[in-house]
Amino acid sequence: MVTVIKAGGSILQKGAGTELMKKIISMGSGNSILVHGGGPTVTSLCENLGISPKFITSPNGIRSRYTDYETMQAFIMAMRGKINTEIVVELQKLGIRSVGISGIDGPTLIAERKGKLLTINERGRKMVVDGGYTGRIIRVDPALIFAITESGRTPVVSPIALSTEYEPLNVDGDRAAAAIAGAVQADELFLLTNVDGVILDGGTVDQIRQDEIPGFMKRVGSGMDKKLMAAEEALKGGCRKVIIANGNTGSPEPGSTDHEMGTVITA
Amino acid sequence: MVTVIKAGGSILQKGAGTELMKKIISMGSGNSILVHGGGPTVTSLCENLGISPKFITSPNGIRSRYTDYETMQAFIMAMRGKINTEIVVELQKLGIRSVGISGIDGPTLIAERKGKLLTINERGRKMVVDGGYTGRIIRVDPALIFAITESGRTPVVSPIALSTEYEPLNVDGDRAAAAIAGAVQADELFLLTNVDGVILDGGTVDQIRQDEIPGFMKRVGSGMDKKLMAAEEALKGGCRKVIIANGNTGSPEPGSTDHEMGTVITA
Amino acid sequence: MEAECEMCGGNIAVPEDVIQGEILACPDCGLDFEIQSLTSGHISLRPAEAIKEDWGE
Amino acid sequence: MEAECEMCGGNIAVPEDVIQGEILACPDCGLDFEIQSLTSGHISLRPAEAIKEDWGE
Ligand SMILES: [Zn+2]
Ligand SMILES: [Zn+2]
Repeated sequence: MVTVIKAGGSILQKGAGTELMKKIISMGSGNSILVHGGGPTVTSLCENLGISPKFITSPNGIRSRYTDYETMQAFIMAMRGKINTEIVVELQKLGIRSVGISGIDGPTLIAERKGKLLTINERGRKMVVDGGYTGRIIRVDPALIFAITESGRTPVVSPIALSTEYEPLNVDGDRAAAAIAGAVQADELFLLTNVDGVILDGGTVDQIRQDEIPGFMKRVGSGMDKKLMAAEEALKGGCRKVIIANGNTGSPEPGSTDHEMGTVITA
Repeated sequence: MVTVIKAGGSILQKGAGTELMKKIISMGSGNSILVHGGGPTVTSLCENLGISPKFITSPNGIRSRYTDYETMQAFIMAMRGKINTEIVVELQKLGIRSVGISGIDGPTLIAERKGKLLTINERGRKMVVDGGYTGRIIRVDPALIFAITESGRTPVVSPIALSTEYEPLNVDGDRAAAAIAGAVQADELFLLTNVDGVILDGGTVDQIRQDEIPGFMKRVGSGMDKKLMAAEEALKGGCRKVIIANGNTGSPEPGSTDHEMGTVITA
Repeated sequence: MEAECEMCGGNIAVPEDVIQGEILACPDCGLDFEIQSLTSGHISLRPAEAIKEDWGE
Repeated sequence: MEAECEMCGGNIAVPEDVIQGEILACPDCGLDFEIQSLTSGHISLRPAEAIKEDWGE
């Protein structure tokens, strides 16, 4: 039974950390892999360093954070230095032997730097900009993760990949967890979020089949569509089940057949 | 043949990095363990974050850096986030599969928080202060290091330990390398520095026997006495040979029987 | 300023304050061009078709 | 201000601007005391022997 869990960077602050930790404990060391996100630590470190956040706007008006070189340096320090270490310390405190890695270590996650991005500049005109230090995972080598789990320890993975040009790249945490879940042929992938699962017409969807994902993607908001995309990638890669659930409220039991909370997605 | 190498945090900047990397390559992945120091990155990150360095003065006038909680947070980000990642990326670029860890991971290095320290305050009066986030290694568990080397990868270790109370502690890099060299029963430990070895009366000492270390410690300056203390700890722990050499000028060949440069210390 | 579309020969209007990286469309054939370089009044354009619109990752 | 040495009963002179953590030695028996707390004129001392002088690590 191998379980991959993706949780936000604030899991330790919210008390949800404890629920998550309990789940990991219940699985025993060496059977779970935790992938964490960033959260407010990255933003506040950037602020403290005087790095102002950069944003770019897509032609259809979507504004998103832009990772330039300076931001990437701060991102590594916050993500790999601070957040990852705090989670590992917290797990050790609970008796769960754990090891912090990023996708650079091993190397485990190989990514392709994004090409140019089409944006709208301040003058309202279309413009291409360099993709920045953000990447798309193209390959996972699970050898290091297996070496760690086989030694009875839990890998805690920061979503940073090594580019084909040997640069550190910021990668999406959900997609990184999905790629890992596929590569290790995980029994289940938990994508923990702050809502109770896939919400449609005010209710939580209990079950989704892989072939229904494209249909759902059009009907859910941005954020959840990314999780569905990750779910699809994990299933295609060989993960057997994906559960999108609320990380703040506890309850989805790893390994249980009946998931009372959250949305279960299977092939 | 297992070799432990301790190098300063600036190894990548000085070009000596390349010499060091060549040595690691020549040993093949999985046969060497690199322990790195901090260097100017820690200081400059603290400055950028507006954390002013704290110093304390011992009753006999020695001034040293004091690691309070705030400084420790910056230390982790700089050491574990930035420096460690940069070294791992550099090694991967050269085809050496490597994995960044700190002593917290595993856990590998267990330390005891230093007790109170006796200092002289601004008014010239003796005073005790809390030991801060600095520790003394009391135990090494080499299991994670072995898991990494057995997978054919080179561990790159940040000198941060887990305290018995589950706090991250700053530990001395030379002493950390020595403790690891003992725990893995290394064939040799290289302590790279910016001088050609143990210097006495203007010349480099070629050979020192373990029982001569206490005598030398009184005759060398501060800095080198710490390296000799580390050498003694490594030999006592079971490491077979310690070489103190200049990391900036190349040459000591790992595994060679005749060390033309540096000071060789054996039992 | 104006530039000539390499596809259809149409006239592409170039704003005075254009900067490198901006995209201009040919009013005749609709092809997008990226401002590749700007040196003392000389504008170099290249077709911008290959640029992916990649968001949400 | 003065304090009494718990070892020999000697008088230990206490500077007006003393702060918590400072070490005062008894002039008679030489024992070191640490200022453990300072509350409105009341000074609490404890023997400071156990404090290691630990440097260079
Ligand atoms: Zn045209
Ligand atoms: Zn007395």
